[in-house]
Amino acid sequence: MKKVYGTAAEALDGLLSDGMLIAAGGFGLCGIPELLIDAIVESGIKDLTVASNNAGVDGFGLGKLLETKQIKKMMSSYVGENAEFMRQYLSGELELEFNPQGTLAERMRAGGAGIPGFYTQTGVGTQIAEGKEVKIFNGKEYILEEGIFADLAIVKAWKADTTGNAIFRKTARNFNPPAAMCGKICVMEVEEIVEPGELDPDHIHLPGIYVHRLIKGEHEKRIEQRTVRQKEAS
Amino acid sequence: MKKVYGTAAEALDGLLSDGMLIAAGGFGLCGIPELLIDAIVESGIKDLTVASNNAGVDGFGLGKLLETKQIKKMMSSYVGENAEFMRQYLSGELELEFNPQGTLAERMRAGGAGIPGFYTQTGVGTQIAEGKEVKIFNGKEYILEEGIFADLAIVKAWKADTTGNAIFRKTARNFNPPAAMCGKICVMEVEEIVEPGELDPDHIHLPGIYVHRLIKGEHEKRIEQRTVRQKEAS
Amino acid sequence: MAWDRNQMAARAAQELDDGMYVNLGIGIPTLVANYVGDKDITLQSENGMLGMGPFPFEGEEDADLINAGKQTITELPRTSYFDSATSFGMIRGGKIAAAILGAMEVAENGDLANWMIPGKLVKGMGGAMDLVAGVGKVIVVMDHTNKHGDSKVLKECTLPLTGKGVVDRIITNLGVLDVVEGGLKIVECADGVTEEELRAATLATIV
Amino acid sequence: MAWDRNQMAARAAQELDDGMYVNLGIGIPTLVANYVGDKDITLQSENGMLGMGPFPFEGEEDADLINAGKQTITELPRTSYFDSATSFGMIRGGKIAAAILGAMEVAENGDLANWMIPGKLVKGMGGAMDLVAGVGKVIVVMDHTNKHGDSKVLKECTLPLTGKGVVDRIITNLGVLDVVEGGLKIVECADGVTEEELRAATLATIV
Repeated sequence: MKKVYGTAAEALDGLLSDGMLIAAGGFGLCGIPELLIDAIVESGIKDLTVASNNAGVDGFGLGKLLETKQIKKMMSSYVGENAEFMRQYLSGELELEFNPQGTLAERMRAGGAGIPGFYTQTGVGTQIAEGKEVKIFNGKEYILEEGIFADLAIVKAWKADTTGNAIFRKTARNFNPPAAMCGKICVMEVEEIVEPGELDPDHIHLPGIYVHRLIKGEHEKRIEQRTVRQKEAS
Repeated sequence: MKKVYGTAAEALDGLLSDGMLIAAGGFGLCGIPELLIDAIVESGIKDLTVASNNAGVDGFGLGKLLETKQIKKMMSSYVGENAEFMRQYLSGELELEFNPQGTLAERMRAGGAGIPGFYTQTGVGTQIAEGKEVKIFNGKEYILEEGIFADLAIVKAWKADTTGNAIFRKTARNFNPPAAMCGKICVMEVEEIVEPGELDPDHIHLPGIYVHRLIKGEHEKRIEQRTVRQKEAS
Repeated sequence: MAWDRNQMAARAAQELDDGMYVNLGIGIPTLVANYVGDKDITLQSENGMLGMGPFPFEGEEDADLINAGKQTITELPRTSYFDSATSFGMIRGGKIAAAILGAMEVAENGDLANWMIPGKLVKGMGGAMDLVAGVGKVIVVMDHTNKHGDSKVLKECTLPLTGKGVVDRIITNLGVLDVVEGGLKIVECADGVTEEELRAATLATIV
Repeated sequence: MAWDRNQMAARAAQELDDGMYVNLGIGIPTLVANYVGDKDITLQSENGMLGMGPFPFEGEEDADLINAGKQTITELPRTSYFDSATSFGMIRGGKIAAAILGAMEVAENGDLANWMIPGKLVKGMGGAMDLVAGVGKVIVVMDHTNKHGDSKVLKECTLPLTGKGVVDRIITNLGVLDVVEGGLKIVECADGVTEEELRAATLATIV
């Protein structure tokens, strides 16, 4: 069963359709599936719903899919770094479903774990709770949130073996595992592909069962906020 | 903040009380907190409810706590290896709440993740569903299962650093992370304690935030079913 | 004439396709692993492992490496380990393509009973309820009748259920049956077994 | 006279005890890390890290290592990384002892608003709603009044809420107030600020 493909376009071949729900990994610009996003821009599919914590920035990451207006709706927790997003949203061109960050991550994990709904205290008494079922456990109010079952997951890992077993690096892990889990099909881009046996089985972050197709590519890995400190004189 | 204690009894000091709910890691005899179980036997506390996938075997693991009749109720998925358990259960001395294995694991994880309830298809239409709330998602029936919030979690890892960051070895991981997460307090026994920085931060299975007290000890690690194959003549 | 345990396992192995992630139950299902041949099958052990290897050589047993039947096993190059919550997440989430399980009883509507005999046998369901609720395809492999000669393929289960309407295909020593609208459909008879013999040994409606 | 940003951060740092796992929000809360001194505090970054270190030296930035404010940071010997579902599991599960957050408005019943201004500012709540719902203690650090001089410590919030009844303590440039039964209680006044000045700048009921 070959999972390794040559290019992002090849890996996505036959998987894309208008109106589909895509879950994307990444936090800010960290750990985003750059190459797969570019290939989706190239494909021209439209009316997408995208579940992703952020919406990229103007001209990079999901920001590109916003510029081409291929996205109909975003499910996100924070979109503050994207002027084009703001413009489309305020003008009514784009739908936006705000999800608290933890609720979004848990909804993805739940979808992947066959859990259609769970209760959380997050958002009780706020706009987020409007229209949602409330239930009392131990005298406290909780709201029902539903699992996300995406048609396609696009994620980015550091290394994977050819069976799709993947490891992530530092905070680039973020939403990638839950996004991968909630996709009916998951396509992953990595910086390095190795043979089975080269990764320690105890250290796999995402088992290959969650990964259907795999590409290796060059990543820009743009930094959003470059903050540094000065070396003290020695 | 010192997390490392000398002995299991010292690590449990002040944490034990009659009638408490204890979540224990392990699957069969693999990855069980042997030393902490022994110390709880020694403590003499009683009327315990224990959430653990299995109940040990006669004379080892949780089987010891059954022999001393310190356990009032077990929450388990499989107790087939324990004659004393069966006797106490059939004679009505012991309560038993059967949980499907995945439901038990998810209930622990949910408790640890602040989720008081979630829906699952597991057990729909069976005895397990009796008395549980049913909800329809997308035309299918699901039942409500509740998070487990344990007073104390006892778990076993392979190695930990002094801040409690822990890694497990092979299938000895099993219920240990979810059990650790659902405890108000978690006490962990390990085979080796190292200094912070010796474990790769990308490879921590259970972050130290979940681990309140820590001991190193010698483990018997008994094998339940020793199965082998013959080396072919070469 | 009928299939023996190994022939049943070999027949069950035909259900598996290249690339599948599969969970094998205890007993005859375990033998299926011997018959997958060149197919690229990855076995899950629900206690937290994908890529289960064979039993270890004598002296190489590892107490930290067991399968769901608590037997010592080995790992493969493709192996990954994870915790029980993740393991059953992938089961409930439909990531496992098929489970091959034993049974005490199967009914014509796909009901499955394989976890307890009230008052007699109280071992627990282990991971069976999660598996039958979550995996893509549930294949039961069992003897067609019990040791008293009574059919285990029934109109309705008499024992407490493991899952309701969950079985897709039944492979017994007498043949292969599919759960379809209205009852069971004979897919094939075992070597030397006639359709009449298969029907006679079956209490379920055959359509 | 009143506290400046650094003095507010220093005051907030006094809330932290040895051994605590803490989440610091963006803005003044970030400065709190500079004032924890010898206390053994572990900082969580909710994008998937415990044990957040300082900014990197120039040239040592790592695109794979950022905090929740998307700033490049470093790791410590005690650091561990995990995914977002696990990260918010520990937040919702009450494992984080305290969160120190900024705010647009706080009300006397503990309501907090810090995520949007309808029609104007639509950035999103990020992890703030999860934090205020889940952590042990919510401490707000903010200027007592906005740039127009209006109090941000109100009887009722006017902006969409981040959480209902979630704030435990408010630290502003003018002093420290606790949310108690019936309103706010003055814990202390900032250097050179009188109780009268603090009351005058506060619209919330002070009990």
